[in-house]
Amino acid sequence: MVNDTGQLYTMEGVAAGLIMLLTAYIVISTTSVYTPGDTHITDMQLEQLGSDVLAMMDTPDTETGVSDLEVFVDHNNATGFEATFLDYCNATTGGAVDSLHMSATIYYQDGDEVKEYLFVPADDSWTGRESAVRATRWVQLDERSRGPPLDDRARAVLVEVLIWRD
Amino acid sequence: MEGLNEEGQWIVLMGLLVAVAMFFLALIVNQSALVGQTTAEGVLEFPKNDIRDLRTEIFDCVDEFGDTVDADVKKDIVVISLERKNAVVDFSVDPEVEISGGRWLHPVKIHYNNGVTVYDETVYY
Amino acid sequence: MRVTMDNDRAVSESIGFILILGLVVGSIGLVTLYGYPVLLKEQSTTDVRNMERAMIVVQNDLKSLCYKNVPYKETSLQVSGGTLEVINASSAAAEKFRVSNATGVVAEVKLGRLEYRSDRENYVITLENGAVMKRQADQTGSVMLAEPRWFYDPPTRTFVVYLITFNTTEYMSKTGVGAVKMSLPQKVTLVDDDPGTVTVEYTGGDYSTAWRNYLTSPSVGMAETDPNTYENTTPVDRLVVKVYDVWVHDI
Amino acid sequence: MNGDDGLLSLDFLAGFTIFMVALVVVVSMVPGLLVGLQSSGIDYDAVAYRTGVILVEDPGWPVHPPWELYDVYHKDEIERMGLAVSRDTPNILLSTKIEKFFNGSADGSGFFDYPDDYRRRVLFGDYPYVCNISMSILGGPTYMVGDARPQGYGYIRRVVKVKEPSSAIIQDNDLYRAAVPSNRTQFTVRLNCSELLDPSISPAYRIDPRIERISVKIANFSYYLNSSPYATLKNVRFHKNYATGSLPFPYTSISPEKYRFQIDGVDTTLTPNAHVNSTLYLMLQPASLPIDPNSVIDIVFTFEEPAPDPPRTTISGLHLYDYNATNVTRPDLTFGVLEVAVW
Repeated sequence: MVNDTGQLYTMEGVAAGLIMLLTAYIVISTTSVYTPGDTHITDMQLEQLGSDVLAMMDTPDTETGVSDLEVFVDHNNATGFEATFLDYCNATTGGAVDSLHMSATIYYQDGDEVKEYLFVPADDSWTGRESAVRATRWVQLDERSRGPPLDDRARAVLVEVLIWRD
Repeated sequence: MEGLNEEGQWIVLMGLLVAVAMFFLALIVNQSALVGQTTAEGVLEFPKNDIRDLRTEIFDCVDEFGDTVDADVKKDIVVISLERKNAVVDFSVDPEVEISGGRWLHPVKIHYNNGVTVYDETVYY
Repeated sequence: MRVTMDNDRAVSESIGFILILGLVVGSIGLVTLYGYPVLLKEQSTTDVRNMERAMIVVQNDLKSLCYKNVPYKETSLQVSGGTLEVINASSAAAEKFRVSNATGVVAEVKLGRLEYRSDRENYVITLENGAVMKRQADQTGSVMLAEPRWFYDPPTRTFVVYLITFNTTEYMSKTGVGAVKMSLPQKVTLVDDDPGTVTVEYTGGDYSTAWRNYLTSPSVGMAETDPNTYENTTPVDRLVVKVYDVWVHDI
Repeated sequence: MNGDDGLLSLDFLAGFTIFMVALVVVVSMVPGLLVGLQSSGIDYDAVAYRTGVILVEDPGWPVHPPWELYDVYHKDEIERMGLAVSRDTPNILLSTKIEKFFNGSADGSGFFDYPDDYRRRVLFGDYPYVCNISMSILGGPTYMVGDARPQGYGYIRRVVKVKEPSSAIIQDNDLYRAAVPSNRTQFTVRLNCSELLDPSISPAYRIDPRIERISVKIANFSYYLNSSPYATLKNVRFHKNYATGSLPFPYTSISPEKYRFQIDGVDTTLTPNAHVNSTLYLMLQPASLPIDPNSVIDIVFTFEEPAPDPPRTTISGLHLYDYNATNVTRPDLTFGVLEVAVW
């Protein structure tokens, strides 16, 4: 008599446990909530940073000065451009250096066609499968003897920078 | 007997209760699975930086050419915008007019449309 | 109540046990009979809605590739309650857009698409030419959930058409967790400065209703002249057709 | 019956334990079920982005007078703290706004109270967000306000340029040496506001005494001494629109919130009647003088020797505080980076 009741208590515990586990299994197997990881947040942050950096490179330090960006593009100074860009976009307030990489291309118009030339090539960290973003900036070049590919006329060119994190 | 009736029951009943609660929870979770467009997508979609950049570039043009903007440069901007930025851009610079304060400025009309955002502005520069 | 009588005990025990067992078995039965089907139905609806959402995320990636010139994009998503597959632009099942001006055909492109078919509900969700659309299998109707970016710009009278094709090297389909990996190796821009009447023709069928509603909407502003053939109602000074060849590496 | 009780409780314990173990397992599974609904991480990033935009692209509110000039008694009138020089110059920040903004602490020792003032004026929203905002200027100071960052927070980084105030340094300039020195001589520094506030000059490079410090330094005063080790500075006065009477000002007391005046590196009032050997330095805080866009402000240094003494200085003349680079030094915009973390 006493033994019987005892067993029943245990069985009830087992029954209750089984019911709950079964329900949990059914519930979990049927509710598949999977929101695709919001990669767009990092894209947004990088894009904003890239636009900021280009805008700041395009801001002359003095009222009468010429912006760094314009000088780099006008004189085809790719190393200067790359160094300044990476300096600006990798700087943090804590002193640590971020690990962003870039490549840059310049688009210009030549006889009704939009042509491009690689301004700053990508470094070794580029595999083609990075989650990259693009930031762009217009540069107004004055008329000046410049040599190919941009000829002498005054022109507007578009600098496009591809940014990715290592 | 009171042992069974008054104590054994509620273990099973509790199990049942938890199970039913989970069922309802599952229904609710299923209902609320869909979330709206995120802020990041909204920010990415809106071409704020593009429009600002375009304005700066047009002002640079006005600085350089005044109201007779070089046709080639204007074509540069229009064609490259369409090719690389997928935006239809148009702008015109009129001769200087006097505005309040005795300053003479160029009315600059800017039109931008990328299929999602249409931006029109007449700015005195 | 303190019970001291012995025979009470036996009676109460079996009745109590039967009662509890009955209650438990009964509720399990009820839940299985009514609750479980509701949950399943709810779940397949959720699967479809999740997939709508996932397709819109993939569409965002496509936007980055095409409109923002990003070379490569990848998004992980879960395909449940159905199958996701890529229909190659070169396959017979691919639908087709033909854009013509007054003198002839400007571009004729087989599109290809990314398609999700639900097992339980008869829904089909498709990403085709930059639009996310939904229809019920074996029915003619369809709706557009997210629009592509075709537009007519009134001040400059410019009409911009985007044609996006999906290409793969092999047949791909997926159930479960996967990553949609896409890249954009090339694009072509065709500009016509005096197109005259612009005609857009859609052939292939399944989504003709969705495309009709979109093309005749105010943002595009075309009119249907023949079945699935549309003409612009406002004069077009410049027709811009951009053709993007998107490669799907994996799903 | 009594023996029963003991046995029963042991079995009951076994049953109950199984129930509890099952419950714990089930409960631990449920949060995994709800994880898909959690989207606060996205929200934090959005708030960080918005805060970044307010700080970097907005000059704040009110604009006239700018919020950074409000004193502690009018702090409640500040509605929004933005650091941009003007609405038209996004990403170009004003150094005085930066100094004021980062003058905040949790213990009440700063101008702003963290986190309340920051929640109400930059973070916004009903949820009590916690933040860490930091900024560093190239070759300059690093500022920070807020708590230490925990694991997982919303983040944005903005790249900016910082505008520093201008200054006039007068050094060894022959123009200001009178051929015939006299016992009483005056040297004037003139700010012509209609010229300074010319709208054709971008706010990013403008000299605006209403929002920025003005400083005048006579670096090597001995150059103007008339064969004497010192000269006597009677006073410094401010005149508006060529009026003979001077503007009301605390000339006889040291008040750092209005101005700073040093003779040979020692702080003093504007009525010193003291000897000058090597340097004079005057710094006027923004908006300490009643300036409107058309006023002309003269800063007049009067040197006077007592009657029997010979003239001790040759300094005299008019120095224009204007956009001429030889008259006024305008520092280059400096690169800076601003980070916002919100959780």
